[in-house]
Amino acid sequence: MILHTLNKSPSNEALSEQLSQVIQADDQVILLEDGVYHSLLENNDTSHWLGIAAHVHALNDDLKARGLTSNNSAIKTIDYADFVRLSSECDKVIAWY
Amino acid sequence: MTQQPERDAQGFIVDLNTWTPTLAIEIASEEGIALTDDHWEVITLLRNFYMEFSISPAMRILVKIVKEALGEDKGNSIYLLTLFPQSPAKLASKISGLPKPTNCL
Amino acid sequence: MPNDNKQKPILIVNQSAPYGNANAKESLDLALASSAFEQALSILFTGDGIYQLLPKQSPDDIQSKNLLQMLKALPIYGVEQLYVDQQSLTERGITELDTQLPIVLVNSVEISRLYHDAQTVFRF
Amino acid sequence: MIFSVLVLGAPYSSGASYSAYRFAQAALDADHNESHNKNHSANHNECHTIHRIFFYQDGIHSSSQLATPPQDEFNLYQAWQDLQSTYDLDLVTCIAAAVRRGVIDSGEAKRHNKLQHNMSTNFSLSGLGQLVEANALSDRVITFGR
Repeated sequence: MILHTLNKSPSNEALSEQLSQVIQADDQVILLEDGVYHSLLENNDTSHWLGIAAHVHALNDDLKARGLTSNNSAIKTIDYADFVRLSSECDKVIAWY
Repeated sequence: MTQQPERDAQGFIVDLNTWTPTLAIEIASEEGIALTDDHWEVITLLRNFYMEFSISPAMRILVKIVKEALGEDKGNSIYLLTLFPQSPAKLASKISGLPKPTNCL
Repeated sequence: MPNDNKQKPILIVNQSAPYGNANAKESLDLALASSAFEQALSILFTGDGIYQLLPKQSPDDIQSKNLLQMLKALPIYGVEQLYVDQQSLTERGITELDTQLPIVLVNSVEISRLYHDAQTVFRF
Repeated sequence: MIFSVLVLGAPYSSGASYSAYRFAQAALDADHNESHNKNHSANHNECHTIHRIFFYQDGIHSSSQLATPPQDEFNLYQAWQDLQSTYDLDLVTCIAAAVRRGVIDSGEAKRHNKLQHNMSTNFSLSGLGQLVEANALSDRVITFGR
């Protein structure tokens, strides 16, 4: 299981495409910085990482800062301690930026 | 003796185009080395490598280049240490008029 | 569990065009440093990174070092194959890459495998 | 678990340095609150160490001693220095990336004939080999990109 971190907004389509190419069904994603804007989207497309990932998390501090709340039930709100825990639970962490 | 081209605080020449074999002899003698044919073999290899790849090689690759061109007897760190004492890659590149190899400690 | 004896393969992903920023150069610096420590290393060129492999680069007049020339040293540093994303080539209409580079074209399944086989991925 | 952290973005220009700081802090806190978390994750002994934090590319700017944010803004530079002294962290700034961009310590200043130097003494300048070594000796490398 790979943990992917993503810190860019959905307008960076090339980045999302690259991530979608690599991600597998048991992988997890953490949205941080501008990556948290992805939480506004619903995407069940099975060729898009949002539709593939087993779990998608978003850093609460970064959501809050940008006026977002976690209305998207598919996305779990986490803090940095969870970030650390998820990093240790997965096999490796890949950063997308 | 003519005016030497500009050198940095560690003795490397600043403008790589100002290198000449005469300058190599002068830099080497500052380091207490009298250049022999064995030194020139290595200097030529280093300069050719830099011309081809724009990289000033650190020790491991220097050994590899020398080994490929001149064989096992010379392609080892002991031999290079006898020619260019203490820090062969750094010293050889200085005398050869190349940039200091990138620090990879 | 940490295991110091185990070789942990590194994957370096190049996704930036050369010269416009420092990514290509600083990626290469990491590749050369890894090889000095005899680390297992794979390099993948994808997206705009494939522009690094175009032939006939001569950046003298923009006062830059020739990155293509430096990439050609990679086999001497122990990197025998450069993986290139076939789809990125097609999307960018590129039909010709430098012939002196040891290029292996890869599809999306093979790219995914490169990521999954690596212990650590560095992207530039 | 042994972590190393790679920081690639400069403070203010990107969130990389701040996010990395928060991650490092949380990892070190998890270590301190080990007993606190016992019930939360029975199978995991939450004992984390940070082997090294490596600053590369624009990330090297985090080690500048001269940066002075206004009083009403968070001083990330100071925060890194404090975190370093509290936990005796190994904060390493890539020498090739830093000297190019004008962040140097007293040793490099001497070597390059510069009258000033500006690197915080909480950081050390070293080669990319320190990143390669950190990767080999850590369970995970966590990258914070621009």
